[in-house]
Amino acid sequence: MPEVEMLGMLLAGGKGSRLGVLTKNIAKPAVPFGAEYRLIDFPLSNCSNSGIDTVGVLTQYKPLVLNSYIGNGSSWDLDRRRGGVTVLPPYVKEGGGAWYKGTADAIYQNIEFIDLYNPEYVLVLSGDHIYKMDYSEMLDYHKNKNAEASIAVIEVPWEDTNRFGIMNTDDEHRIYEFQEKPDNAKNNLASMGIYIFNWQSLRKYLIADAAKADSDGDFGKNIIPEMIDDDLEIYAYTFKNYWKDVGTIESYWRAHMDLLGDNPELNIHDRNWIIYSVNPNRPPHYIAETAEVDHSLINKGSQIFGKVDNCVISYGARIGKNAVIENCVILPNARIGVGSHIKNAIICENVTIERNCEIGINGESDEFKVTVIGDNEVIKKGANIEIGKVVG
Amino acid sequence: MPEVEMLGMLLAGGKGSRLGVLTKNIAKPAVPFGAEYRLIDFPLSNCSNSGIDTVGVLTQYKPLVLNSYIGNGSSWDLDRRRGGVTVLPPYVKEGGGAWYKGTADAIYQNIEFIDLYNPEYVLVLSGDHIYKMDYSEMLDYHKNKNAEASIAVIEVPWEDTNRFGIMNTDDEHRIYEFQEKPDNAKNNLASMGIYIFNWQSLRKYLIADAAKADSDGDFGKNIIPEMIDDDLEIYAYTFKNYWKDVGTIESYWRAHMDLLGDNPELNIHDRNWIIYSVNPNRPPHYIAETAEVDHSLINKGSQIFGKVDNCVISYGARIGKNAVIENCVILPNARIGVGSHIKNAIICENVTIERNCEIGINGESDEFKVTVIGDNEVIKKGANIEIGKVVG
Amino acid sequence: MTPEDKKGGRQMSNVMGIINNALDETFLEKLTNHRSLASVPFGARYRLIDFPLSNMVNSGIKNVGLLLESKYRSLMDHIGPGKAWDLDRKRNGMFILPPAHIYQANRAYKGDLQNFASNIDYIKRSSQEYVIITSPNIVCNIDYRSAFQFHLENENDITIIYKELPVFRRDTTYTVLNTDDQDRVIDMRVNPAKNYYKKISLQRYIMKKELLLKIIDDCVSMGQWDFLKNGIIGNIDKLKVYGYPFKSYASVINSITGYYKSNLELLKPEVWQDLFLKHGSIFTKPKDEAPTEYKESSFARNILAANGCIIEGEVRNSILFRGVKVHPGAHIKNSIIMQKSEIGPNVYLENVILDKGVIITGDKELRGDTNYPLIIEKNSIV
Amino acid sequence: MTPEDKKGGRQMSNVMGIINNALDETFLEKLTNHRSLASVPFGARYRLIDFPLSNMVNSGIKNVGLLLESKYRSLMDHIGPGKAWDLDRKRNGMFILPPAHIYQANRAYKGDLQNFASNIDYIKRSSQEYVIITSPNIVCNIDYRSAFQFHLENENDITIIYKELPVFRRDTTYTVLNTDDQDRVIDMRVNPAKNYYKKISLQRYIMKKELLLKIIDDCVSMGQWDFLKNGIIGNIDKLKVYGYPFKSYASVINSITGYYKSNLELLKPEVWQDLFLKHGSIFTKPKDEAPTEYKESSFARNILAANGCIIEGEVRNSILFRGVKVHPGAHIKNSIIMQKSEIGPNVYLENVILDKGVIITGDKELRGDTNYPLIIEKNSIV
Repeated sequence: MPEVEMLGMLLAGGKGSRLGVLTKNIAKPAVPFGAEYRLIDFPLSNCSNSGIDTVGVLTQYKPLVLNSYIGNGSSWDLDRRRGGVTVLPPYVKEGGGAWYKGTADAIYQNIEFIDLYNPEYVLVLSGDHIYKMDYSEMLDYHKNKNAEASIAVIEVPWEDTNRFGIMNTDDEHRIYEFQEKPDNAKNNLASMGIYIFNWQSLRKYLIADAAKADSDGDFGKNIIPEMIDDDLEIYAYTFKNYWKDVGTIESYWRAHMDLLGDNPELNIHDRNWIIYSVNPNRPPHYIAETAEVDHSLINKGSQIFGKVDNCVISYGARIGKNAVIENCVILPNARIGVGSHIKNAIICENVTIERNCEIGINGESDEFKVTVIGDNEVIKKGANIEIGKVVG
Repeated sequence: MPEVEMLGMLLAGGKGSRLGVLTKNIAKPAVPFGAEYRLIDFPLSNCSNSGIDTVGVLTQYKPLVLNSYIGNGSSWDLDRRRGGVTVLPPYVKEGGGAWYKGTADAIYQNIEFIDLYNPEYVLVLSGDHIYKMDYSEMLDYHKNKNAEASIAVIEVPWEDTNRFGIMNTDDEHRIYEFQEKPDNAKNNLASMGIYIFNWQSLRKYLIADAAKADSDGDFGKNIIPEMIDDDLEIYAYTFKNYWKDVGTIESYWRAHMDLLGDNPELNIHDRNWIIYSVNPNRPPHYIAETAEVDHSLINKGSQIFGKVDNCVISYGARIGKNAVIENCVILPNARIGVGSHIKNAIICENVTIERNCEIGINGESDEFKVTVIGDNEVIKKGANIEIGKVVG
Repeated sequence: MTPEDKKGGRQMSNVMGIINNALDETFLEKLTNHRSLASVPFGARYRLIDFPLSNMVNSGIKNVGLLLESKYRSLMDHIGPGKAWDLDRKRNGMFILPPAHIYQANRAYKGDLQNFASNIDYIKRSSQEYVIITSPNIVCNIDYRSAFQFHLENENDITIIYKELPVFRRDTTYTVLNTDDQDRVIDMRVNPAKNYYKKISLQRYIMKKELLLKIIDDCVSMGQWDFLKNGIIGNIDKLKVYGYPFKSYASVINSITGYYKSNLELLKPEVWQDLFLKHGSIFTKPKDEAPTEYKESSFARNILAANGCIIEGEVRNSILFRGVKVHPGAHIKNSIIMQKSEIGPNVYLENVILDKGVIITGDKELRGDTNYPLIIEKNSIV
Repeated sequence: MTPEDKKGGRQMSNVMGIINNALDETFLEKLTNHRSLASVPFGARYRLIDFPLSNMVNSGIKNVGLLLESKYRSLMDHIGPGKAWDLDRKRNGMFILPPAHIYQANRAYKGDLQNFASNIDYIKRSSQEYVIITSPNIVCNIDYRSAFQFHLENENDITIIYKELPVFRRDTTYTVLNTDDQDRVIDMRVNPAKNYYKKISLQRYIMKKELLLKIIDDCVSMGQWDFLKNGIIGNIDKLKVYGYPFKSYASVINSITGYYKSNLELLKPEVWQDLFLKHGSIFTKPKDEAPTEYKESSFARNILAANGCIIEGEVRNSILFRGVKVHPGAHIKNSIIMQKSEIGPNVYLENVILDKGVIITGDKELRGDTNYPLIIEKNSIV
C-alpha cells in the first residue's frame, strides 16, 4: 500500500456557543445542514474527494454523537484497511488530561497519532465551514512553492477585514505578516483556517510552543506568527469559490437560503464532487395533492401536505395540511401541525409544532431576526412565538 | 433491525503492571498471545460467537494501540451498521476528566453510551483472560433464574481461594455472601469477573455508588456487596472449561505451554468457535531443510531454519540455522540468530537476538524462572542472558 | 455451526432465507431485457429485491441465499456484498448463487429446481434448521416472526403465506389457493383458467431445511423441475401444508399493468405508510444524492420522489426516481420516471414508464393508456 | 470523474486495471473442472488471482475490473467485495464483470474479446486514462510504476511486460516475443512451433484506454475475437509496441507440470523472498485459522505451510494449504496438499496434488511422477 503522503487533522471539538440551542446537545460539526448533511460532511467529503484517506477527527465537546455519526467512516468512503477515519477525543492520559488550549495544542496532544503514519504533510481543517475544495490542488501549490506552510485564504469585503485573521502577502503570495482582526487592514485575504504544514517542521514548532506556559496553543495567535518571525516560507493559497462560516444563527439560516437560489453558488448536485453523509434510510418523500411546493429543497422521508415556500426540509419532516412555511429551515423529523404558519425560522430536530401555531409572524423587531425552536420542543396548539424568539 | 438485548462492556484499560516489560508500550489486553492473537481477541471473539454484536471497549492505559488494533471491529465480524464495537477511552468532559476509579466507575462514566442502546442486559467483561465461553448460555441461565445479576464463577483449588473473590452460594446457586480473598473460604467458587446485570437495576446502583466519595467504584468491593446486602437475586453461573488469568510473566508463559499439550484443554482449531484476530497478512511459514520442529505452534510469515522444541512462534519470526530454542514464546517479528540457544524464555516483538547468544541457559535459580527480552531489544552476538533475567 | 444458530428451534436465527430469482420474467418485457426481475426499479428508490431482502433482515434472518438465473449483473451491482442490509458478514450473511448449468452452455434450462439443485451444497452447509423461500415479484412489508411461530406451533410441514383479495383482478396472473376452515391448503393453482380463489399465494414458503432438500431430491430424481408446481403443489395432498394470512398491503407484480398500477398505488398515504413505515425499513443501496430541488417554476401534486431530482416543470400523480430532471414547461402525469431520466422543456407525458437514463427532448408528447402504459427503453433518446 | 483521477497523466491513480479471466483453462484439467483458472489454489494460502490483484493494488491502482467467463462462483466467494485488497469502495474499487453472452444461451462463445466488448460500458465509464490488462495465469510480484513511467516517457502505444528466461523450457507453453535493441517488439507468437525466443510475455499490457476501446471496436467489427492474437499481435506492425523487462521471479502456469513445479519452486528461499516480501504483500481472503501445530511425532523438512494444519506425520518438500491434517506415520513427499485435506495414518504420498477436502484413508500409497504428478479431485475419498 502506498504510504500516507498527507494526513488530515480535522478539528471538530468546537462548542459553537454562538449557535445557541443548535449546539445544546451536539458539537458544532454535528449540526445538521442542507436537509441531508451535517457540517462535518463538508470537510470529510472534501478529504475523500481529494484522495486524502487518512484523517484524524479531533473531538472534544459532546464527542459521543460525533463518534457514532462518523462510525467507521464508510459513509465518506473512508473505511480503509490502513488509515481511514480515526476519532480522537481528548483522552485522559496517565497523568491526567485537559481540554485543548487551542487549535495548535489539539494537534500537539495528538502527535503520537500522527507519528503512527509519519506523513510528509499534515492538513489542518476545521469542521464548521460550508465549502467544496480540492485539497490535493492546494498540496500541489504547496509543493510547487516549496513551502513550509501554506494557508488557504479567501478575499473578504474590505469592511469585514476586522473580523478575520488577515494575511499580508508579497507578489509571490508569500506571507510576510499576519494580522489578527486588524482595524486598518493592508489586505483583504482572510485565513480560512485550512493549513498545510510539512510535518517534521510543524512538529518542532508544536513542541516548542507547548513548552511555553503563556501560549494560547493556537495556530493563528502563536504558531503562524512564530513561523513568520523565523522567516519560514509560508504561502497564501487563494480560494475563489463558495465558502461560508456558519458561526451564528443568522449566518446558518442565510447559508440555507443561499442553497435555494436559482443557480446556487454551492452546487450540491455535482456527481463529480459528492457531499457524502450518513445516509439515513428513508422512503422517498411524498408531496400530497393538497401541497404546494416552491423554491425548496426536500429530503427523503418527508411528507408535505401544506404550503412550502423557500424552505429547506430535512428527512423525516412532516408538514401538515394548510400549514404555510416560508423561508424556513426544518431539521430532521420535525412535525408541523395543520394550519400552522411559520416564517423565517429554524425548526430543530424532533420538534412538534401543533396545529394553528404562529411562529415568527407576529411581534416587532428593528432588525431582521430568525426565530428558532430547539430540539425536541413541543409547541402547543394555537401558540404564538414572536419574531426572533429562541425556544429551548 | 432487532434491538440490543444485551450490550457487552469490555474493560480493557488495565496496565497489567505484573506483566512488566510485556506491557511497557501497550495495555494488557493488547499483549500478543498464542502466536496469532492478542488477549482481547478472546472476549471479543466470544462476544461475536455468542451473538453479542454491540460491544463497548473501555480503554485507558495506552489507548492508541488498542484503538487501531480494534479498528472498525470487522476482524471479529463486529462491524455492524448499528452497534458493533465502539472504543471508549476515558475522555475529558467539559468539567475535566480522570481515570476510572474502578471497574464499576468505568461503567458509570459510560452510562451515556449504554443509554444510546438502552439494552435490557449489560454484560461486563475483562480483557485479560484466556477462555472460550458462550455468553448467550449465561444469559439463558440469568433469565431462567430471574436474576438481577449473574456472576460467572469457576472452581479453584481450595488452597488458592485466598487469591480470589469467593462466592458463597446456596443450593440454588444463589449468592448470599461475597468474600474478597478470604483466609478461610467456605467455598471454592471464584469470580471470573464476568457479570450479567439487568441494566436498569445496575444503573441505579452505579449512580448511587458514584455519589459516595469513599467508594472504590469497584464491582467486587462495592456494587456486588451492596446488591447482596439489598437481598437482590444474584446467581453464580459455574463455568467448567479452560480459563486462565495471565496476570504474571510466569502464568503468561505457562498458558502458552498449555497450548502445546497433545490434547490441549483450549482447542484453538475449533471452526465452530473461531478465535478471531486482526489478520496480519503474511505468506505461509517456511520450514527449511535444516530445521527441526517438534511439539510447537507456528504461525504464518515465520521462517524456521533451526531447532524448535515446545515453542509458540508468532508471525514474522525467524529462527536461524543451528539455533536451538526450547520452551519459548516468540512474539511477532522476533529474529533469533544463527547458533543461539534459548530456553524457557519470552522473546518479545521485534527483538533481534544476534548469533551465538545464550539466553536462559546459564545461571542459577532456586525456583523456576522465565527469562524475558522486551520489545525491540537487540542482544549482541555471543551475549549471555542469565536465567530469569528481564531485559528491557 | 456457531452456537448462535444451533441453540434453538424457535428463534429466527435458526431460519435461513432463499430468494428465488430463477423465475420467468418475460412478462415485464422491455423492463427485463437487460436486467433480472429482482433488479427492476420500484417505488422511486428501490428495486424489487429490496423488499424480500429487507423483510428477512428485519425479521432477524441472518443467512440469505440469492438464487440467480440470468442477467444478474445489475443485481450484483445493486446488492454488492450486502452492506446495505448488514449482511456483509464473516459468518452467515449473503450468498450469491449463480446457476451451475451455464457451465454446460449447450444444455437447455429446465426450471428453477435446477438452480436449487446446483446450489444444494450451500443449503446443506448452512447451519439453520428452517428455511423461508421467497420470490422478488411480490412487494410487501412482512415480519416473518409470527408466521414462523405459527409454523412451529401448528407443526406444519409447509406454511404458505397468502393474502385474501377483496376482489379478484383479472388483468394479472396469480397463484391462488383454497384453504379449509383451519387454513389447511386444500387446493392451489398457478394462473388458473377457472377456480378463482380470492386467496393468493405471496410465494413465501416456510419449511424445514430437511424437507426442502428432500423436495429437491425427489423432484430432480423424477425429472420434475418446477419448484412451485412440482415441489409445492405436488405435495399438498401428501404433506401438512397450511396457509398463513397476511393482512397488510401486498402487491403481486406479474404484468406490466400490475407493475405500473402497483407503483402508482404508493401514492395512497395508507399504502405508503403500510409499506415503508411498518415492521422496519426497506433498505436499498445508498446513492449519496442531494435533496430534491423544487425550483420557482415547479408544480408538484401527489408525487413520490427520490433524492437528487431537479424539478422545474409540472408533475402530478407520478413516481420520480433518483436524479430525474424535469425542465420548465414540462408536464408529467400518471407516469413512472426512472433514475437519471431527463424531461425536456414543454414535454407532455401521460401514462408512460421511462426506464433509466431516458432523455425526452423538448416539446415531445407521449401518451399511453392507464391499462397500457407506454414504456420507453433504457437510455433511449426520444 | 473525481479530481483524484482526472488530474494527472502520470500517477497510478490514472490507471485502471483489468484482469482477463476469460482464458482457456482446460490445461489444468481436474483442477479447473469446478473452478476458474483465477481461483486455482497456489502457494499454500493463495489463489492465482491474488497475485495480479495485489500487484495492482500495491502499485496504486484503485479501479480494477475482473472479466469473467465461466465457473466463477468460487472466484466470487474468494474475492467477495474486495475487502482484502481494500477495493470495497464507493468510488472506483473492484468490479465483477460477468459475460453478457450467457444471456443468449444458444450463442457459441467466440473469444475473450466478446467479454471485453460486453463490458465496454464499464471501461468507458471509468475515469482513468490508462489501462493495464493482465491475466491470472502468471505468478509474480511486480510494481507497475516503473513500467508505466517507461510507457509514458517512451510514448509507447502498447507496453508489454516480458521476462527473459535463462533457458527455454519445452514442457509448457509460452507467448514469446522478440525485441530490437531498443526493446521495440518486432515479433510475437503464441506457443509457436519454432521461433523459441527466450523473452516470454508476462501478459501485462499497458495502453491508453482509448486505444483499448479502439482495439475492441476494430477487432469486433472485423469478426476477430482473440484479444492477444488479434488485438495485440495483430497490431505490432501498426503501433509503437515496446517491451519492458521484468527481472524478478515470475512463473507461467500453462500446464499441470508447470503448476506443480511452480508451487514447489516456492521452497527455494530466494523465490519465497522475491514473491512474498518484495513490492508489498500478496493479499488474500483471510480465514481466521489458528497457527499450525506440529505434534510430538511430526517431522517436517523443506515445506511451506499455511495456518490451521495439524501435523503428526512426516512431510518433506511439500506445500500444505490451510487446515490440512497429517496423521501419525503418514509420509508426504514432493506434494501439494490443498485446503482441509486429511492424510490418514501410514499413508505414503509422493508427487501428488490433492485438491481441496480430499481424504486419504489409512495405509494408502499414491505415487505420481515429477513430470506427471497424480491429481486427486476435490472432495474425493481414497
